Amino acid sequence: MHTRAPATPATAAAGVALLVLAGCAGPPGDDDPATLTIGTMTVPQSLDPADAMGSAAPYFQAVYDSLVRREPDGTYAPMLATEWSYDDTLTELELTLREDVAFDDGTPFDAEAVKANLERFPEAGGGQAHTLEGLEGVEVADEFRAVVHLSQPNRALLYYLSDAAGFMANPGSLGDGLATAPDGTGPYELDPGRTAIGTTWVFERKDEYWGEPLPYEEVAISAFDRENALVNGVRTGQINAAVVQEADQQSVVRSEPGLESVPQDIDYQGLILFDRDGHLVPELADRRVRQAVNHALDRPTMLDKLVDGQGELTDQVFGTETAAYEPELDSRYEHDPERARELLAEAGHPDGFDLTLPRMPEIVGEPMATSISTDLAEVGIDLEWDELDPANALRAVFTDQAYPAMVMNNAQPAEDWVTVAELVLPGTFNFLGTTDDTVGELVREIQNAPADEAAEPARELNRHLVEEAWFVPFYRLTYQHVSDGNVEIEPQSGAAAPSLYNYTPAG
Amino acid sequence: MSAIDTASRNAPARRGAVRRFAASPRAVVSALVLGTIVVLVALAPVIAPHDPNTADLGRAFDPPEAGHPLGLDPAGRDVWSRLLHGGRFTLAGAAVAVAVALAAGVPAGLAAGYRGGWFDTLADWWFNLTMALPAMVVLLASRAVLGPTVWTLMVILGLLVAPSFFRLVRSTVAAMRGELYVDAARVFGLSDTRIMGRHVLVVVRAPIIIQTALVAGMAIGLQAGLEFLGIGSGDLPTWGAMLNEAFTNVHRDPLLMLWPGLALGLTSAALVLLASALRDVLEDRGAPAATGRRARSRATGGPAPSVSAEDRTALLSVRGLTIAYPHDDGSAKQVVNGIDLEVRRGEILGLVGESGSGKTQTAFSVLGLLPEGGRVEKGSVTVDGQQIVGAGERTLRRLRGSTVAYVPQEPMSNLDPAFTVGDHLTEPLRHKLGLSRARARERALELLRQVEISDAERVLASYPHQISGGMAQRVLIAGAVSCDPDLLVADEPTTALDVTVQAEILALLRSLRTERGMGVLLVTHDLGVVADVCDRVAVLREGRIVEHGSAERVLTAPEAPYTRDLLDAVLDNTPARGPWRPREEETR
Amino acid sequence: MNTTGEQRGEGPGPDLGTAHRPLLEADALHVSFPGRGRRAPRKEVLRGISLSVRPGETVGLVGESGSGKSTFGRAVLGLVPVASGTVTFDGTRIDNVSRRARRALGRDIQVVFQDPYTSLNPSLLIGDTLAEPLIAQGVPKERARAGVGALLDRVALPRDAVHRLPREFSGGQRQRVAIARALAISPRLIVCDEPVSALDLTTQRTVMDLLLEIQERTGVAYLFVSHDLSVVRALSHRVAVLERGEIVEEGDAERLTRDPDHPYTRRLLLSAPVADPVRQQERRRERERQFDADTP
Amino acid sequence: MLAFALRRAGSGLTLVLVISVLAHTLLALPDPDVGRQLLGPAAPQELVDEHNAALGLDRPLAVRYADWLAAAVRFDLGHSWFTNESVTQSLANRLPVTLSLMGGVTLVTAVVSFVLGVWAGVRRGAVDSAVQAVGVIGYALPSFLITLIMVIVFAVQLGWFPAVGYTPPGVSLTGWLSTITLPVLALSVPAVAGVSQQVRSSVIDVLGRDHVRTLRARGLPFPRVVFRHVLRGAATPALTVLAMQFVGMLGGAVIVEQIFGLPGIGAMTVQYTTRGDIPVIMGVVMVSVLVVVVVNLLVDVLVAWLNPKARLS
Repeated sequence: MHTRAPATPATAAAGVALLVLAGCAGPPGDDDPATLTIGTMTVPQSLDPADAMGSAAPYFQAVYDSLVRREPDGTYAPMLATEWSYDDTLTELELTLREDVAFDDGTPFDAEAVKANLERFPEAGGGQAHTLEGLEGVEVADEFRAVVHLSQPNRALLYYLSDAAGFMANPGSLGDGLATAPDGTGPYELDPGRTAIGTTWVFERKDEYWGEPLPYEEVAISAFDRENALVNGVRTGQINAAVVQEADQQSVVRSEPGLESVPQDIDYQGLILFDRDGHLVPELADRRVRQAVNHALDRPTMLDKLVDGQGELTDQVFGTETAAYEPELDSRYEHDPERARELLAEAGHPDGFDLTLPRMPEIVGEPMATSISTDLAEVGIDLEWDELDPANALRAVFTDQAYPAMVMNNAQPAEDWVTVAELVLPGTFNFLGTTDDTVGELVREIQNAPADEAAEPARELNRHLVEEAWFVPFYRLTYQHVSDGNVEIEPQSGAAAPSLYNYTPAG
Repeated sequence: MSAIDTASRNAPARRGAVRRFAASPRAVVSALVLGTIVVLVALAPVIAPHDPNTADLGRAFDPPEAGHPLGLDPAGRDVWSRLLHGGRFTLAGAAVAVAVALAAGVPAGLAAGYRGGWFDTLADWWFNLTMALPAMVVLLASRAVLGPTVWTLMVILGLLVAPSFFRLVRSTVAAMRGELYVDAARVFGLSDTRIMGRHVLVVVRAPIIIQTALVAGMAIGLQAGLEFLGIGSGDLPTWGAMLNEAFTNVHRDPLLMLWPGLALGLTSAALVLLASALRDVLEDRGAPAATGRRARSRATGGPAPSVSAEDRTALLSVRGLTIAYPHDDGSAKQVVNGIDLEVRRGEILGLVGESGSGKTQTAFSVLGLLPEGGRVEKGSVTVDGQQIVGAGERTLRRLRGSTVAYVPQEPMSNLDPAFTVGDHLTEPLRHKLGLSRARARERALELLRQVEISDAERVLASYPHQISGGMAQRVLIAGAVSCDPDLLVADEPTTALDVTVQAEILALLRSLRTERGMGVLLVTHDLGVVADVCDRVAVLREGRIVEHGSAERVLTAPEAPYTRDLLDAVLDNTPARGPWRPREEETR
Repeated sequence: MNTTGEQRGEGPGPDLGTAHRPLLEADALHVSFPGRGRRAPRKEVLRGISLSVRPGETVGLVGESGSGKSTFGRAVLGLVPVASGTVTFDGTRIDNVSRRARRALGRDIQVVFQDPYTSLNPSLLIGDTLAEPLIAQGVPKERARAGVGALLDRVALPRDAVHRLPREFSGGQRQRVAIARALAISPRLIVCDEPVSALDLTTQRTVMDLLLEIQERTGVAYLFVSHDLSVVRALSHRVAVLERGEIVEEGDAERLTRDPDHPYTRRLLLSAPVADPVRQQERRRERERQFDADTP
Repeated sequence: MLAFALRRAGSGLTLVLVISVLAHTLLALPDPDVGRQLLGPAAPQELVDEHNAALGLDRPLAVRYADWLAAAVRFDLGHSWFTNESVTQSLANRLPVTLSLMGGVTLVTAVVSFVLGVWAGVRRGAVDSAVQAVGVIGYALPSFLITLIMVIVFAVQLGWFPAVGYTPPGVSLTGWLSTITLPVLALSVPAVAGVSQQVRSSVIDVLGRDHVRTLRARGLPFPRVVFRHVLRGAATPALTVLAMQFVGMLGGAVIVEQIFGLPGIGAMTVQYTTRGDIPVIMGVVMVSVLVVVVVNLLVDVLVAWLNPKARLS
């Protein structure tokens, strides 16, 4: 017949809704005490150790073990390696390995595995490959003893072996699908059925683990695009733990009664002056000009207003846990526009100069940009910001080297040499290769000194860098490790993301 | 001639668009708000107390105070000044989006709608493509190519919303391409471009203005959304950027969100209100003075007139009926003015008049179905002894179909195009008479045969657009008599039909009257029709009955001068024009 | 002498011959429309119509809906494409000519449509509507505007109508505007497509009188398309009856309506009721007698 | 009818193809330095170049597109340059989330808009004004503000719904409902504002048509006439607007999915596009275009079904 029921689009829409039945796994139960759900804004490029980054450590720590374990306070403890020792030249590190560890397929973890992993790491082209620069090879001394040969001393080698470079994957799987099917000796294994790469990773406890099992049967890591959503998730108990960086979200977290939060000073924020030799901006070659910039900024107000006072003022790039740290250097450059103008005048630029800096809105918000340009204008420096897309910013700054300086957030690991390697040695953040005799000498001294004698030259270097005003640090930022009250979090020295081992059930 | 009736009813509302605009509170308020915002923003450099970019970080988040009426923002800038200056970029951005959308959509829509053909196909395809593009990806990618400024984003946005203008203009123009005045313009020798400029643009102007207001509002909202996603204006202080900045500090200073939020909300609300007010003003769709609800309650609320014994004997009895359409200003236009009518069983009464005489209104009032805004002011209408005026919907529903039925003028528009003839016929049968599906179908076939449709089975399965006008009128008559009514109200039932079909329909009415003893109220302007079928006739002029009597008497010996005028105008006896002769001698 | 010819001052001088030559001549005209649906065959609307209109003559074209009578008018106006056959105006082929040539024809051929509500642009002032044909033919704007007043006089509308919109006028008044518009540039032929069908009886009469009067005065020829034989009869010198795209009968109005040859003409004639109950009853009987056999 | 649907599907396919070319070109234009972004500032330039070469970025655009297309027709959309996820897999994971959202919004919008629109169109008067006011407010408030307010009130303060996350219906139907309720409501507000106005004006338009009066004159109850006939007549323009809202929703989903931490298609748009993760974005573009094409097709078929006359063309 031709009679039809009255049609509304509602019926059609219902059809569409019902189509949606298949689906991926979401984050597992939130209030289940056996499950730890970590919220994060960091997504790993892959789960292949070659692509590992410190900020994504928990993802890797779930499925891989590192050779050396870095304790929350930054000291090193045995993990897959039970003992280690340097030779006198500091170019040979002998590692003694555990003998009771095997990969899932039965392959034993041994010196061959260490050799395979370590020798692959610098070659595999990951973002941290440079940390094993100077690796000449790994010698298999016997089944469970490996000797790492370096071309020159690397004072941070142990740090790196507790970090990205230290994750040991099954040598049989290297280069073969580790990205999405990790194969390590870690306490958990990835549950591919409930994992949706890019949003949720679910790790299940392994039945057999060589070490002390971690307290959670299941660990889920959920990635977020916005800290606001992340914090809301913690507030409603769907996320057990997270790191909160934005000032406003921190104040939410602090004021919310049910939440536990642990503050930690981690990154420092500041200008890195790349062009200390004056290639782009000749004025910057003069130390007095760089000092003037340091004096020009009103750091206390910036700290108070831009990050709601959540941080500590500093004028040095070394972290508080490093040997190089000198408390009095934190107040070397007072806010003193008068002095800044004098210094500029002494340097022959009484009328100031022009400066163009890159601005990535995620790091330099409008208020910061305005306040810095206002402060610099005060002393005659005319600052312009170029707004850069994140996709192109790194190329513009590091490949094209188009800017004399840049505002960055940098981690402050407890290991002095990490800071030296990244900020002082020619390369990464010193791509224009600035140096001077003092720096060269001190670096050599630190590199070759026995462990207990490296502190003094490091402090010396720190003082020299502050005096030469290589950098314009603003403050160390305080982050809040927040939990919904069911988890206790122990911050990890020098890293924003606590190690996976640092989470325990509360109470 | 209901079209003309409607037109003349609307005729008193002869007011210019400007005056209608001024009379609409919605329009005035929204225009005022918008105007104030635009003026404030345009004067920003003059009235803003501070430079929008001068920052004093130390005073960031300071509350309102003298000199800083809305306080200071997270960078220590004056919020009020930023709001004023920011409005410039926000509104200018929206203007850019609208301008681009207009420039891209309107000419293409004009050309596609007017010329059709390959250009239409191509343009339509292209704009469909634009609409299918994921806007966010396009915006992001273009931003990466062209740089992070609000202008780029708004240009791209304009291109993305251009299809809405294109479609609007194209469909409006395509619809008017068939209009006679466009044909006329072509006959006069107007070129296509001039036709577009003169006729087409004038017609699409109103919808474009409305759409412009909506798109402007949307662009402003979208700007804010993009800022929220971190893809914004660069360093320009747009309202969206301010809102987003306030959002990132909402816990520290919630009040900061209020001002840009208010500015955005007010502007968007004013734009959408203006659009809807403009629609009413420009498209002349203003609600009638009395809205339906009030009109209905008035029509049903009054005390029902009593029914006299005399009224009970007649099938239809109209006494002193006055129908009026109230105006905005409280006065009312009376379209029917105290008329009396009577139809007995088996009798056909012709109600004759010219357009605007009120004959169709009378017919509607018999059905209790006056158009919106109209109401019975005085008098009574009884059908089979039941009072129609003031009767409740339930009573009317019972009477309609089974006691009084209706045959409309224009057969096509009176059938629901979405339903088959069968649906139209069986629905009342099943609903009113409670017949089963099969019985109703049988009865429907029977009815179609009764109205002399030979291939009833096929017609039953047809949709209205698949049958001819004459056929449709037969279907409507079949539907009207399906529940065996006593009175048939036929409103110009043959006017839209060819004369040969008209003769058949009239014959059908006549036989229904004879066979079923039905009474018919036949509304018509055609005296020939009256002569053909009516027993009695009432002549209506400007809402009053000027003459009433047997058809034969009124048509052969009219008493009222107006009836005589009407009869004089009939061409039946006008001599045919003589043969043509060349007219060389008639030099002027 | 041909008044319109003299107005233009064209040609070598008055020539008795030109007056007898048909002004408009259609020969074996075919028009077809694409069928509904993709592969549907084209629908033939006109199947070989031959018809002529002489200067100053009114030719009525009668038929029912779907007979093709309006299509013929539109084909003459160039609003629908001609499939085959020719249309000649004043000796020149005008079927399927270029847009430019067609525009020039606006000077000679004009139109009045049926529906006075849709044939005037509702958004244009009457004055602009009336000036349009003048402007289209290249008359300067000021001159065009000045001529509008006289046009309104000719159709007996008040001069202040210039500044008003169509919706402020009744149907009959609008049709006067449409006629005035058609007259604006003194055409030689006006195609009238049911110009009085939508009007009230009394209005219809006055508009018809106006059309007659104008013809008397200017010698314009009408192609008068209508479904109403009584209207056609009163206005036309000659009448052609159209059925399904073909002319079934043609002849002088008087003869054709008094003594039609073709049964279709007869049926049309008898189907139209007359306003006299007695006579109408007779006609009805007559119709029933003649046509009951072939009633569907 | 089938031929009609097939023809529309064919033109939809062409559309998809052309858009894929456009999108591929547009995305490649900014030429984001993927290697540098991936490896960070510390990586030496050779490594970056090597990495870019490994991704095929050193080859001509046309070749890259051809490769992409050749794989795409086998439903292999490649792997993300930044997270290594299989694009096909990732879309398969995320599409249900976004479709849940959009399906829900469509349902809510259709139901609420039709109820409000019919109510306003039939009753007019105060009801009409109220419904129009709702439309203005829904339209005027930036949608992300509505969303943020909803999260704070209904999730954080009242705790009625989870603030973030998504539970697939396969895992828990109630969980699914509770995770999508707020996002659906948030997205529905502007959609209802638009569609209800259209329903209202179409209802008023259809109510004024002759056949409605004739149906009432047959003695059919007014509600029956409204629901059987008026609604059907008013549905066509309303459906068109609803379809347009649906397309616009893909944009709205970007914001809402971010705020609710929903792992849908929208949430990935901004980040992956700004990074220049062409394989993923191509996948997103293709999926959203396909969704649009399918929705338009559905609407065309629905309109044809509602309106027998439209079946002819």
